[in-house]
Amino acid sequence: MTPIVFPVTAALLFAIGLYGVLTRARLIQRLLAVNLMASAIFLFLIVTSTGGPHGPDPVPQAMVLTGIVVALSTMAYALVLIRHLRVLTRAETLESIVDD
Amino acid sequence: MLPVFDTMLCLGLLWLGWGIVASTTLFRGVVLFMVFGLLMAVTWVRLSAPDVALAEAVIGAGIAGALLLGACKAMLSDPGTPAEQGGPEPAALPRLPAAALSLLVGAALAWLMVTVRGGGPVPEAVAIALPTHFLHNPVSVILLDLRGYDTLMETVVLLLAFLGARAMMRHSELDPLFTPVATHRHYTMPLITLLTPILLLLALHILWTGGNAPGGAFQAGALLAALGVMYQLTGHLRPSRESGPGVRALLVCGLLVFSLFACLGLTWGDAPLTYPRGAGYVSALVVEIALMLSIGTTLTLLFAAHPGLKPDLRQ
Amino acid sequence: MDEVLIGIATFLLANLVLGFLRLRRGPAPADRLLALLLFGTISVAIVLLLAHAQGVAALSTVALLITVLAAIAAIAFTQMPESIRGNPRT
Amino acid sequence: MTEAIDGLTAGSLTALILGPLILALVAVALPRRRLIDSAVMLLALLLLALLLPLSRAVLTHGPLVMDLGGHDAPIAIPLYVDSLALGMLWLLTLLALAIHPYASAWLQRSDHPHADDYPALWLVLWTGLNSLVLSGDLFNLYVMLEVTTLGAVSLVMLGQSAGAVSAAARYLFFALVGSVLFLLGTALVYADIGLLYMPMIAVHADASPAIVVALLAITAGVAMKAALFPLHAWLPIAHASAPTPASAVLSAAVATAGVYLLLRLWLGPFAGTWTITTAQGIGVIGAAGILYGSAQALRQQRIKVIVAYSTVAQLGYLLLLVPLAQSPLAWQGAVYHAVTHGLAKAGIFLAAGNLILAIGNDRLENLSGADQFAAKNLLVIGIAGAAVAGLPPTGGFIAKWWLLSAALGQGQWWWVAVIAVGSLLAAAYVFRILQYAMRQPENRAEIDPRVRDQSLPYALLWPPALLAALALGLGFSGELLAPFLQVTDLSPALGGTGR
Amino acid sequence: MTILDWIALALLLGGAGFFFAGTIGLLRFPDTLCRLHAMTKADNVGLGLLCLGLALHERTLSGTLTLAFVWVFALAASTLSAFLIAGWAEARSDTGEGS
Repeated sequence: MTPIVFPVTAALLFAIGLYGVLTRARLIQRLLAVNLMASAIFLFLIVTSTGGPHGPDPVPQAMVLTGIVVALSTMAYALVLIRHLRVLTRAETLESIVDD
Repeated sequence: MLPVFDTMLCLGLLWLGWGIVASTTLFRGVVLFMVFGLLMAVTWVRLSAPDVALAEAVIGAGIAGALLLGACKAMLSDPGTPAEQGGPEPAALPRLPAAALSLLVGAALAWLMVTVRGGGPVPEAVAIALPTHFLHNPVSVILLDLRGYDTLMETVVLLLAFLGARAMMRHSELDPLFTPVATHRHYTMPLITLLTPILLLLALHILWTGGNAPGGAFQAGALLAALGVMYQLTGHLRPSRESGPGVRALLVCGLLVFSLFACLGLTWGDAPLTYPRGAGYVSALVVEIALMLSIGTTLTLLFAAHPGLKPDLRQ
Repeated sequence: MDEVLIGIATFLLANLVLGFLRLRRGPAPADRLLALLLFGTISVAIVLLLAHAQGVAALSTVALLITVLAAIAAIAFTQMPESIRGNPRT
Repeated sequence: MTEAIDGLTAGSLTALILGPLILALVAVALPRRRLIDSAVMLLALLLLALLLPLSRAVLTHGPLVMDLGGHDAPIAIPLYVDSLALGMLWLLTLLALAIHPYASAWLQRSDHPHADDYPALWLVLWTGLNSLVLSGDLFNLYVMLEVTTLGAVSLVMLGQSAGAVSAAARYLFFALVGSVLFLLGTALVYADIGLLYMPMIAVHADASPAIVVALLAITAGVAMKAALFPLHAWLPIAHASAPTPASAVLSAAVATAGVYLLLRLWLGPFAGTWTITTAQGIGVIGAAGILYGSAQALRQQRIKVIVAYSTVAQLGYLLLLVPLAQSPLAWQGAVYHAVTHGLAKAGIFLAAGNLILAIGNDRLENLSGADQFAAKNLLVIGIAGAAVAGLPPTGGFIAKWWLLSAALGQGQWWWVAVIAVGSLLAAAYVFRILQYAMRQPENRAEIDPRVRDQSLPYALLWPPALLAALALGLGFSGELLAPFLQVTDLSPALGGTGR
Repeated sequence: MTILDWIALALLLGGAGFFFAGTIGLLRFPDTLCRLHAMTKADNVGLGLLCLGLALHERTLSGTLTLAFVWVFALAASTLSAFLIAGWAEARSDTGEGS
């Protein structure tokens, strides 16, 4: 039903996000990379919800909506934590405060 | 024509994804992430997931972007540690092994995601349960009834994010994210007057039709929060260190109503979260209204990065 | 007619992807934001076209939301500090 | 819904989850500390009372499943209680009973600026832990993991210092990646077999590629959150820099819940995917964690860091259940270990917190003479430490004895060596603390006379004593409790382990 | 195809043309303010024509209203945004010349 290009994109986006998490030290960018990974999974879930013998399956859509709320909450929380850390240590990466 | 569209869409997503991860400056990464949100909304529309598209439109285009731009601003207004000034970003992990690992994971996942079997007991059971349900929007059936517990707990995550953030804000000298320029008020005022009724109406519309058409408490609440964010950006609401009883009541009312409703399930059913027979639609609506108010308040306060807000009505 | 709508949507998407070049080049932060705004409008157009092609009215609401919230990014952007330009870490 | 669920059971399960949540909402809306503190105590006592009939019901009917919302499997979200979950619930409720009053007194005494934030955060975390333990739905577990993560990170962050906040950030980023991996696993399972209902996944899951990768992703994700041995990097510093009551919650409840979740998933829905080699591999990881954590604990100079490394080590014992899962004795031992270790570890942290209040920091060399002015707290550390090390007559001894017997019974003698060495090392690091405390101080005048035991409020003294007494008392009730510890219908599914 | 269809098609194609012009302007014009000028003009007219074209096919009142609202808000938002960005860029002489 759904073209094969969407699940492949989901997998590649996940890989790109993983690369970002592993290589970016700057916390905000690492956060963006984590969100990219989450979006990739959301894309995969929605792709699996289309088609099927019983019509569109609403369960993955509901899961994605829940996931979006959770991802937004954790992102907002993480941004405050990053700013708090910045005020305390003036650092924006964990690597630069390892040695204190 | 559709395959061309799909391919272009996917290439765009991948290009943006790479740009977000590889961008050398914070601001560029954030702007790319906002564009990524827009393109994701288009993708959800293309894949016929209107509920998700609505949520992504409000979050991607509105709240997440403003949050990230704010954090970006906070980072820029501080010169950073001596080691970071001017110097390159310290490396987390060497690039080569990370790239090899990611490629491997990507290839394996691509193969898996294309070959998964699909179907199964849940889709079948849901397809049978949907037609007789008192709500007509399939996604709302899942979110409010079949998996209502998830929705309850996702709201707990949102509240907890605020409680944790509030603990940090209370005793840290975090400046308000945005200090509106006074001269701009002149220009933003008409926009606010225009947008306030429209956004309120839209939020109510999305909530009201949520039972039977795409939309629901979260989308409506996020829309209210977008309005709150706009009020803060234009200086009509200012962060405050104290939260009044009204704000606190709004914060908890959604979860309180939902959890009390969940307990009541024990009286008219065998398990918590059961809907009363015959009054399902009304109960769902009451829960949704309360959730919308709480979600809107919590997201607005999370953006403010302060425990409370106070109106500023100077012209 | 649906095929035509999707064709036009594809053309607009091509415009959007073309616009990525400006996003990449900048050079000023304002340029990137301009590109973002253009993408917002193009996305709205694409969503409207797809909504009509698929015949799902609710999808038009998505377009409405994107439009209504477009100003947030611009207002937030104009409060960025001076140092956003010429700072290697921007 | 099974016949075994009567009104009382349904009410108890609801109260376990919604009780702390509603109280948390009240705490947010009406921040009156006194009121909330007494309400928490009442709630903990009420839940303890409700756990008694619930344990009885589990003993008589076997594992209970309650489907929420009046729907049936597979679309409902189930709550699932067996002996493993029951052990965790008892542990969490007892911890709530002991730690909350301590925390409230501790925050007040140290004039902590976050005293107003703590109760609501702890109550939401408690909700999250109870739901995590009870949940029988894969996606719901993802949401609950986020609740516990945000709650736990916030508690670390309450430590305030730059070190605490950077430890919190490190923890958060580990956990964020962990959640994404867990979500990936969940999505793969749903896409492959269309199920999230865990008791049914156990029946439907085969060793298809998607399921195996899902298991790997979920394992990696939870292991990052639970700080299992090779992924433990964030734990010692986070647990050591959190405020003392929070350290106790993190080590005794949050970390244990993470490993509990892994066991629940491995031996439940994914039981069919195990082979002898992979099960032994998990055991080896556990053993490595035991040895590494204990060795690190022996080298540290700060009490809280020692205790935190000890947590890394003791969690390893729980993993030994995987290779030994066919023996009921191993189940008994694992549940007993989780409970005893949790109680004893919390007791040590709280008593250590009292020492820190007395001497101002937690460096070992400053402990000299503590036997003079903090004898009660040292006694608590001694008893609870003996329970952690597994010395008789404590509950830790019974737990390790059962694990040993299970290993011997299945001819897997190599785990016997690991358990024995781990216990010896644990005894060594506990006695190292006591040894420092019994040294004569070089300069007696340095010790502030105001900080003697007597000057500490009662609320700071009884919780660690209660926890240590419970850990000790469990040593005498092994036979009595044994029948409660074996109720699980997952062990038959473990035929796979023997292949 | 009725005559209405042809008119709608012409409007849609015209709209797409304006979008294209806007994109080219964004890519080719020499500095930020010129690009701003090209972009806002083009995409608002483009969106307007597109909405008009789609409205011709709309059967329901609410659908037509939605289209009208989309265009009106796009105009309002882009006017304000363009003004603010131009002010920001000018105040910092951040006109991104070249490239």
